Amino acid sequence: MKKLLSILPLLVVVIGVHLLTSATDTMYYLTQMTMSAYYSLLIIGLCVLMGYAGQISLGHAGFFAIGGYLSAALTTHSLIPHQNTTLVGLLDSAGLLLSGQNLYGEALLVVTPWAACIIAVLTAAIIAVIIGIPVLKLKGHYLAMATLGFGIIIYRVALAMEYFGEADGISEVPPFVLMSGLSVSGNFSDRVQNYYIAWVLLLIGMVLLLNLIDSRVGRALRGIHGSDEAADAMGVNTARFKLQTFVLSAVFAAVAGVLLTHYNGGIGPSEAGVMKSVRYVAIVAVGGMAHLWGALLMGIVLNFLSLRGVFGSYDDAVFGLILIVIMLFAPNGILSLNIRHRLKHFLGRRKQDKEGEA
Amino acid sequence: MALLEVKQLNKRFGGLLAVNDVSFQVEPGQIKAVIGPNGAGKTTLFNMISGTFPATSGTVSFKGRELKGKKPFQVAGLGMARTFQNIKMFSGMTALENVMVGRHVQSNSGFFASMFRMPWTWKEERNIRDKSMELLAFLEIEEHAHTDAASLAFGQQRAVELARALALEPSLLLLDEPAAGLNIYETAEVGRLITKIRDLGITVLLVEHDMSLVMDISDEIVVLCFGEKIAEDAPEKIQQDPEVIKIYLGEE
Amino acid sequence: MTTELFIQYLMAGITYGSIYAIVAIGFNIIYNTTGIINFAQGEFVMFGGMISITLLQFMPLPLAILSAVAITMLIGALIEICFIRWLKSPSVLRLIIITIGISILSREVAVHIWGESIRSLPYFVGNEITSISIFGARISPQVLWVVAASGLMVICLGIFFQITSVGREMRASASNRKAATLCGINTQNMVTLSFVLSAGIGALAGCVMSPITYSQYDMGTGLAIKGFTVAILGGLGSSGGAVAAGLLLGIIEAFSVSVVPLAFQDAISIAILLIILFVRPQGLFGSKEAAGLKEF
Amino acid sequence: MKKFASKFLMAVMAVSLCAVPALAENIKVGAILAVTGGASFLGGPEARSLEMLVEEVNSKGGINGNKIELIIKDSAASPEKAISFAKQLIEEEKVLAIIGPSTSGETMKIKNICEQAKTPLLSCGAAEVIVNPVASYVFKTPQKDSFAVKKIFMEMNKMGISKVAVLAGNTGFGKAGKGQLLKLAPEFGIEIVETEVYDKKSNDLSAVVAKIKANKDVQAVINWSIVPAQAIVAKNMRQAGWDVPLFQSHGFGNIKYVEAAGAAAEGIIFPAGRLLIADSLPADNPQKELLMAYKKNYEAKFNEPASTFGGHGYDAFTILMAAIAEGGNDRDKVRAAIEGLTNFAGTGGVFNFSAEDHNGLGIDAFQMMTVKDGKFVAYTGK
Repeated sequence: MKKLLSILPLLVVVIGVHLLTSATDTMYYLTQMTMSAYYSLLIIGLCVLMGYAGQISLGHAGFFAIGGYLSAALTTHSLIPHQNTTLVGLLDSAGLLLSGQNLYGEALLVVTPWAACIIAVLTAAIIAVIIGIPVLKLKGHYLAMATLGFGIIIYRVALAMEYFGEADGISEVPPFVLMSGLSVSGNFSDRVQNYYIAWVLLLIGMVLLLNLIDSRVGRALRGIHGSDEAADAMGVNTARFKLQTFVLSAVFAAVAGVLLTHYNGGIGPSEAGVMKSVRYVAIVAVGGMAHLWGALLMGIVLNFLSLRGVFGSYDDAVFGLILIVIMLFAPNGILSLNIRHRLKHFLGRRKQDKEGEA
Repeated sequence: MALLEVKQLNKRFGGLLAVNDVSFQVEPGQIKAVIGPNGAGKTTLFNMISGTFPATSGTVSFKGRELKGKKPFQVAGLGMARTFQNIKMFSGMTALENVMVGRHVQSNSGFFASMFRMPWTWKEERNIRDKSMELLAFLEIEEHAHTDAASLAFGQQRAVELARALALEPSLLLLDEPAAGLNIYETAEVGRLITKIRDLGITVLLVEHDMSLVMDISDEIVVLCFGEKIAEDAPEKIQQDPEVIKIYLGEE
Repeated sequence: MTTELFIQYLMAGITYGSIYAIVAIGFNIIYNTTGIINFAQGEFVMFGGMISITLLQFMPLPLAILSAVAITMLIGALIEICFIRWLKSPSVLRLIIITIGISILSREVAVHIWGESIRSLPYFVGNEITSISIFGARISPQVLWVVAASGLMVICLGIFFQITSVGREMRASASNRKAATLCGINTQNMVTLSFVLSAGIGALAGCVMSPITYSQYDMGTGLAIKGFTVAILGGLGSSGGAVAAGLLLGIIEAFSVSVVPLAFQDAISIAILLIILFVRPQGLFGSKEAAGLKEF
Repeated sequence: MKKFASKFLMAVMAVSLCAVPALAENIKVGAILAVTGGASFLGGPEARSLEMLVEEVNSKGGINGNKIELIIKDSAASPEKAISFAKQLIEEEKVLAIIGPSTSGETMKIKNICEQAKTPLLSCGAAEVIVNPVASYVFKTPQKDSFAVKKIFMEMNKMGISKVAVLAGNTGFGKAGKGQLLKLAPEFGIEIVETEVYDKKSNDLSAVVAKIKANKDVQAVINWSIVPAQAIVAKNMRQAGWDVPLFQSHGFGNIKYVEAAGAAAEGIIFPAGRLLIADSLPADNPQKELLMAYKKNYEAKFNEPASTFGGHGYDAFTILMAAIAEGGNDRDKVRAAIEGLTNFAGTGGVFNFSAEDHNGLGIDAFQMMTVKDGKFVAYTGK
């Protein structure tokens, strides 16, 4: 209950932003706010993996891409040429197929978004299990490199396969109708509802993760991070918990990938790129690793600025610089700098100086 | 029946025989100590009992069950808790949270139940908290419950670590050099706490270097030297054992 | 497969392999003295190539290469002094992230200095179409330069580490930093020196390969990943292993072209890396005992 | 330093929150180009061409007295950024039209957005799907791949080549070209006996060259890519002592690649716009004057050779300016004006737009060229 209360102010802020933008006629900010919210969903998941379970992942864009690409491919590529295969027949009789027309009047037969979404997220989870079992036995550089390698493989596969559109990616991905009257799409008219869909989802994700870290499981995870060996001696099945966290964060990434892809109406290989994974790690690091609120805040702020093109041609450079500066001077995150405290301290000293003079 | 039975245990590291054919038993309700000079194989023995690494040959049975192939977390689940020579606190967590991790095997809410705060987890969570506070009180450090564990004094960290191990509600508590790094006052204090724990009915097996502590509190002592057991008896007998005096006490 | 084709593949493999091996050796030098994997290793190669190309406008080729190597060494030293030296017992995670950050920044600096276009040094001997025939297969003479340069580097490094006192001090700091400090070795300087050496090796590689592969601001990342794969394959820290593994990976890649589509080539070499990490983290040629002492 | 870090972040936030001051009575034009990232060899010259042209137009007093305000956004070839920027430009900056993106993948992602918002889009992407099927607000300036392919095949028919190997880079350009090659080959009686796709960052292709060389049927090689690796293909082929004709795509239209390939570039045959051979065009060619001017100005200003890629940006901009001169600051009128443009000379060819053809270039936009003594010259057959 207390956790729910702590999320309330955020809900107020979310509504506040909407009202403010609508009052000042700057509703267009909501577009990037929505996109940032989806990226932040991935980031808070990664934060639990990195900050609480202590496992670095340089391949999380891979999971995002698995979610996004699969959902896009299933809901976009027409199955009409394969209409007579048993698999398609089976899907059809299960009511998972949707026939319709594209913008130019061609007949289409595609998988329904809900089914595609579930397939995509499940696939990401299964791949996370398969990859996670061996990868999470590694530590340090080896873990970093293995996850990076996984990310590169996903990127290469997306880039090499006709089914995933090679370099062009997949375009004209249809909206994801959650229920009648509520759909994830980039249409200008759906902007407000999409803003709320994204943020409510992010808030739910946040509540779930806050619950998690303040529970038996969360304490065990933090224990693993603190001392692997001691946690083991306390009866914590460290391998299983690491794996479960890895899968959980992969699911968060895949869900974000699915929804952002439907919101954007497409996905390209850049979403699977190494720089994306590095960027997510950078944001978690800036937020303070084991700091969900920090990760959320930085996820929103930095993605928002980047998506608005504030950094111009220095986008990657900014993230590189952030990584170095934070890791050199504030390895516990930007919030650990405790600006307010320092400011108070600083002002207090000034006051004292003045009094001293007097 | 003995609570713990170690039978003909061997451990070989490359060409070195670290533990050579060691056998002994721990009876319920005892405080039993394993002593020996540095490099005698005490910690190796301990790590084999708790499952950190496998024995080259020989068996360890706990409550009549053989522990072969069991991982440390599984051994812990069976009711054997341990502490570490160089205290391994969970940094970034408070003393209370450290102890709460110890309740892990006594609770069972999983990922989903925890994330969705299922109603049945509420009671469990309250239980964990109450029981952990109780233990901190039992070990007389409840005033530090909400302090970051890593910032406590060394002696206090020992107490937290003991509380954390007790939180498992073990039938056997393994203590790896509980007096390491403590001054004589703190050592005496830890000795008192260990007897207090024994009085709860928990069997204690400890490895120790500090003779004063061992002689004070143990019911029985096993002496190791170069991986071999050379004596096993009550403290007063061990003190008079000429061989022990020669190879162990004589050295000091 | 005809002999001619076989040799042709083999030579292609040796070309890639030598390049990978040099990058891997660069990783190893730093890893050995510090336990750090320098994710910015590929950028040293890039700097070497780019700087020598720029300098070529003002001086003859050998001088340009030498100066480029020297300048890159200086960059290596600066990186260590600015970003690594003063950290007090940093965690592995922190070092990984810092070196990744350095790699990104170096790339951005390069793109803003040299732009996005490709450049290259001229062929040391002959030109783009000169080739020599070996058993019916034809290769560019530059390939021999690459192979010779990597061979020479391995030999020189061997001599350096075995015979010179500085080399021995570096090895001492690598095997036990504390003990080395007690023996009066300035281990901090040894770390700086390892960055300098590895930057120099990277830069030299960047120069000799430039005529074949061209130089571009973003060439580093791909090379770093391949180089790391090779370093792991050969057993982290072992120069001989790096050469053997480099050639092996290069040859596998070259021959894989005949069976799998080229587009999957990189995915395959990364998959090899993952498999090695899972089943034999000490590398193909590393010993398990020694690996037990390292942190995986 | 810690203080510096926090100050830095605060400054960044402050910058982002300050609205860009709007200038009155200007016509805003947006551009989304891959100035950095994997496609920067396209976006870089395009962006520079646009900057140069805007300066030129404004120094002459703008279009009908209205100055042009150009907002260039660097998408780094990421579709998600292109999407975000497209929405931002359309709604927030309320631009009249958008030039770009540089790649086909990005263009396809924002095609529907521009269509929905009724904002003209002048893409610099190569793929034909951009304008086929036609979306009423979406145009593109680079020549169609299919014409380049046909041009090559026609040349091959003349030379009596019937069995070829195809190499392509793994970019959108390579992908689209490979598709057209495979599709159109039967029409010309040409058989493609080998196909390989290489990575855009490839740095040595000798193994794959050895592989296709081993196939004795191959009479010629067609390489379709836009990345530096196309120079490597040429080198590796010649080093292998293989002298079958090498055809390249119009992606070869950058003298830097010729320089990179050096002696190996000699004799490469490829179709391209006439920008590359501007000086040798007959004086009555409608493109001659503007090509010479563009080349001279660009090279003087940026100290690098002009390429056909920059030309795509040039064409998009000049087409848009011509449409603005006619339609003013009105999206619909501008759209209609573009559709009505005929006989409009650009760097890529002479554009003839219509409701059905949103590219406007015919097959004659291409001229077969070759490399001789390190320079592009018109190819006249053997």
